[in-house]
Amino acid sequence: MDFNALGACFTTPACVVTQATSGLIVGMLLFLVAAGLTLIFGVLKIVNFAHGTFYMLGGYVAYSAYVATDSYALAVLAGAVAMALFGVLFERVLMSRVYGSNVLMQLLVCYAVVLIFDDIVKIVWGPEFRAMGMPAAFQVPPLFIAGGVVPPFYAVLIGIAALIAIVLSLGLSRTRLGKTVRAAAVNPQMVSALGVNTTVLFAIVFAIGGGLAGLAGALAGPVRSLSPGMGFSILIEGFIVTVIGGMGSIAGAMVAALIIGLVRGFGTIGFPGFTDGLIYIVMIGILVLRPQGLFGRPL
Amino acid sequence: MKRNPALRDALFAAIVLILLLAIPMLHRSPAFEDFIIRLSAMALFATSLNLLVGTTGMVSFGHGMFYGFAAYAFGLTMQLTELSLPVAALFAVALTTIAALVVGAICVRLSTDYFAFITLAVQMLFFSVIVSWQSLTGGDQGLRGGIPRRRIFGFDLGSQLHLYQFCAIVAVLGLLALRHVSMSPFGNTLRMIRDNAERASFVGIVLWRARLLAFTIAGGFAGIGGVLAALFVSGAYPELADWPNSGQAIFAVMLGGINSFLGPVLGAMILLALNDLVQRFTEYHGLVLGIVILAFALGLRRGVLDFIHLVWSKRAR
Amino acid sequence: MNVEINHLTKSFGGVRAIDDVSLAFPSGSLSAVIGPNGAGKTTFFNLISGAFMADSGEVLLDREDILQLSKTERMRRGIGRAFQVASCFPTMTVRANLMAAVTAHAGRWTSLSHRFPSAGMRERAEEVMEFVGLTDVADVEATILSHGDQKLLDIAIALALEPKVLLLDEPTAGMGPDERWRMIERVRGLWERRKLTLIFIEHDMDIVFKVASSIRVLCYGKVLAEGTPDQIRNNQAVIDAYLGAEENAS
Amino acid sequence: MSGPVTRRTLLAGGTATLVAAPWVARAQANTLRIGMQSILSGPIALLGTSSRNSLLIEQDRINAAGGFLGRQIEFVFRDSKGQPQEAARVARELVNTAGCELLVDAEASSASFAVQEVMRDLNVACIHTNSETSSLTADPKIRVPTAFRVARQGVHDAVAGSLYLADFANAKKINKWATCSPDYAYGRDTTAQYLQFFKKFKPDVEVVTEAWPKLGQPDFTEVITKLIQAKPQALFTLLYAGDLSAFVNQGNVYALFGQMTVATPNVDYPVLAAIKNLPAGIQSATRYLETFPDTPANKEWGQAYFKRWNERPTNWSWQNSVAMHFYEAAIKKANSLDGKAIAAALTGLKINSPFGADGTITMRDDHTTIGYAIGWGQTIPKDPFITDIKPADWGKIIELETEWKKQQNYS
Repeated sequence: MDFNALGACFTTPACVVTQATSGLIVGMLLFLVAAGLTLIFGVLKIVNFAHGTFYMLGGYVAYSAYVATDSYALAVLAGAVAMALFGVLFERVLMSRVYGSNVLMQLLVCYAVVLIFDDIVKIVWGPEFRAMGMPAAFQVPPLFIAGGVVPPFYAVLIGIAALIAIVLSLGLSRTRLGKTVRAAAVNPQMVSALGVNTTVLFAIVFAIGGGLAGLAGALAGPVRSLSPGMGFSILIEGFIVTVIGGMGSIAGAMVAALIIGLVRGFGTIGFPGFTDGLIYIVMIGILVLRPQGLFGRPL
Repeated sequence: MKRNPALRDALFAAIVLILLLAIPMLHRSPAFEDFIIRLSAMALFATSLNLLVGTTGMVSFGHGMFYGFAAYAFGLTMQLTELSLPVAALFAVALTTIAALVVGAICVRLSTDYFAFITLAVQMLFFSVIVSWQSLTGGDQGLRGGIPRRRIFGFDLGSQLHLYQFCAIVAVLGLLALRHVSMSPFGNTLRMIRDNAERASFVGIVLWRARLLAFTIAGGFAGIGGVLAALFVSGAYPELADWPNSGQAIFAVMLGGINSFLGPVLGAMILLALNDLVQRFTEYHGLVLGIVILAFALGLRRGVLDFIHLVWSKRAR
Repeated sequence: MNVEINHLTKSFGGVRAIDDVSLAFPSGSLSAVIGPNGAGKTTFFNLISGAFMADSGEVLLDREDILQLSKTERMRRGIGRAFQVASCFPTMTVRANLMAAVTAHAGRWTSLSHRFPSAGMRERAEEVMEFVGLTDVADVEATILSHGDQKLLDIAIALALEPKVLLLDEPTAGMGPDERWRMIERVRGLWERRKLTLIFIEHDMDIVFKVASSIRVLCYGKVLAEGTPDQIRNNQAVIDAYLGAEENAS
Repeated sequence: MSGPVTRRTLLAGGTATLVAAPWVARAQANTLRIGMQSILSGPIALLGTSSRNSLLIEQDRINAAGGFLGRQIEFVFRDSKGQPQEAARVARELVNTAGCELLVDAEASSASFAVQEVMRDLNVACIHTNSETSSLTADPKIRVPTAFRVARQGVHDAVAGSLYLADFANAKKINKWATCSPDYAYGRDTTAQYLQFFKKFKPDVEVVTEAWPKLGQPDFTEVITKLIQAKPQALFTLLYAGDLSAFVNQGNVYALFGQMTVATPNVDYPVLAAIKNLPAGIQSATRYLETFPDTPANKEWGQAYFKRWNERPTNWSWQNSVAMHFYEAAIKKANSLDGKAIAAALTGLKINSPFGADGTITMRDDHTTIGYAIGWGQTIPKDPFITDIKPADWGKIIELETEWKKQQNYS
């Protein structure tokens, strides 16, 4: 533990800006993953243990699209759309068969999917890591704000993620579909009694969740190495965010993702080598004091 | 007249044990012996988890922490002290049981999904402590230098045969003890809680106390498995306490059947054998394992032994 | 045992489900609690048995206030209950259900020392089973029992705990006319033999007026009336409440 | 009604086969099976597969030359995923179940220690090909009679690198350094060794910050910004493979490499190729280079590898190749496959090798190799990627290694 360094960091604007941006970028990408996870849980009461796979596949699809078209925008779009479709397929073909059964049965199905797709990625893209490389448009020097470093690429990523967060929350509160989704999260029987086609609704929710995870994977493509099994650590962090924020709450996911991001950003200065442990302590504390999470409804 | 079921279980255990001990006398096969050694650790691990999952209806995602905890406690005791092996093993298991009591006291008050998550979180915290506390645990690479195998009563656990015999005896006795727990009035109490917690509390059962006791017992027995695992690899590694390992136990329980006492043992057997076998033919063992798991989950919709029971009882009727 | 309730109040999110209810049930009485849907009858039971904690008031059991005690403690003092939807342990046989209840009642529920409960406990379970007439299905899993038998099992579990006060939430719910009468005869027989303070919730007025020795009427969380069957039958407020409730429903 | 019954029968049959199979299949025929275990999945699988590639080339070459003791050889490959516990299990399985008579342990350090413990109980020769952590063979308590190491060794690299970097730092007047290495045995130990020697050669050096990312960590942003905060003049990193590539890509976003000089011993060909915008002027060791040592034999080996696999070899490739050269020579000398006999033959064995600094590599009696090529130079973004290579001085390396061993109470 190094409280001196942490204290010194908090008193210098440069350090605060730099670490806060790095916390934001980690947090925002995490939010995209966790938002889908929490949405799916909210509506279907299913914990999607295969969510990391969407993230991984999104990254790989984007990689291939980028290699083929040389356009980052197209690559990101391809990653997101492909994963939205994959989400629907996953829901229809597999998950719909285990609705209402033991949560462990659902876990088993998801785990099988994780195993299968880790190997499919190995077969299609090879076991080696892949790197997309930075698109030419972003190969520019970083900005300096108050002496802190803010890379333009990350600023754009944060912007995109924030935009999506806004669209998502507006969509949920203003549109008919969004209202149905929220109603379904509170009372599924009521929604089907009102004549909403839950089959379609569930598929849509999985499409949104999968699309968001795929988008996160694609957005991260230029800076993170792609490798089979990379969805795993993201899944765990996504879980932590979902639980801290409250299962089913999009706003909670946003707040929790930012908390995790900032704990990482500043924890690396104050508690080098133990940032992971720090995050688990936060999670345990929240679960003990407020099991439903920051924004969750009590079960 | 019905025979005494307790006696019947003991008899069954004795026969299995005698068979296991007889096999190496007739034919030495290191591969078979390795398999049984690993199975003994895994079977105790999975069956103890099932005391929570199947019997009590508490889904723990963090059971591996006790498996790993015991492995480290045992390995460190052996490396740092001159205690003899059985004493060190008992000490490690006792320590693990206490750890389970403490963790349980935090966790058991939470309901279903949240219980699963908090156990996961506590396990991950424990895992990162192991990895960070390099001076004690050796960090990522585990306890270096091996676990000394001091001889006990002419028993030398460095010898594969003796290790095999030791593991077989410990596993069979451990499973018998777990069977006893599951058939005791307390076992019945746990089933009541699983079936109908509200009603259980209305017949005078203090839910959290029963759950905590179950959690502690399960942790202790997972610890016995952890000690065997540490002996097999002659060390302790963070992976023993990591969540994929907890996942393995859950899959063993699910594959074998949560409502049959021997289900998790069968599940562990299937999982180990599948892993070994598939690895031999393809490096894409995840693909094969995944497809097999899917077939189980979507085809049988329950563990193998549970499925057999179901078919059996349908036929009987 | 004598049960006395004073000024009992419970709100859910600003709605007063039980509003200043004071009632007394003398030791050894057989009383019915009636009232239109949503009157707060089940909530009333939940407050007495400790499933919910009341906001204020008193629940006196032979003059001892048990309001602060947990449901388990209250059960130990002699309050037993059966539920509107039969509540038992579905994957266990009838015998195992009762053995479990007897063992728990004997305080042996954490016992690991012996594999099977003592002969004395076994006898208790058999006795209760016989008493409610479930001996024929002793080895059947609870989940495949008929609806009526499940209700009986629920009551039998409560009886295994040797209650002094027994709360039955609609013992005849979901049964056909013949079955109802058989059930209620059993309940009455139970009361006669055990000398319990028995309180039951019931919708079927024929049953209520025939069986209960006294009746309490709840409406919107308040006591609307109490008295003998004859007094209640002729109470204008009760008649209005029931007619009003039916109008609302249709 | 026949549905469930057939399914059950099938299942029972299947289970029986599964349970019986592991000990049914022992090695058949006369083929000599050699077990190889490595990381074949995950972010650094690249190195594991490059080890396997190299061994497959060796398998063909050795079989064409008549095999070992007249028996054709066949590799049995296993993926341990780099997990110590799985590695220990796999090592036992390779010998006990798959019937392998020789082992090539191509694990990274953490798993190699686990394999080492297994070797203690089995009388089978084993060569660790990739673990660079010195204590594996240097510490007599950990050393195992039948297990050897054919790989770079941390302490050798540390001496060579520190000497080079001390000269470089003196010339450029750089004394504020930062380190960023993976948080496990290899990263921790080797960083400590580098620093120890570095400070010996350049006493005024100051380490302003240390960062320890996890192996396979997806996001290095927090680490990178931490480094930027500390404002070092130079950064020393032991990250490798996918982690190094991600680190460089994410570092580029922050223009990290404009703010500090970078030194790393771990740049392999595929990493060089995968990093799209490789910064020029990184001080780098030669992991494997076709141009170093600049001999026909080395070039030929590198190009043969490229021809067969359509990618270039890594540091792990040559190490595994050398392991097979050592086995070949030792088995011929011992005329036996017995672990102890091979061990006796290997000890002190000197072979000709394209990867030797002077054309030979020697297996020292402490079970580790010396005399392999080590050099440092600086990167350029295109072939041959590293230029101005200065070879290390083996005399100096051994002198300082001996001193270090004494300090550690190893001898």
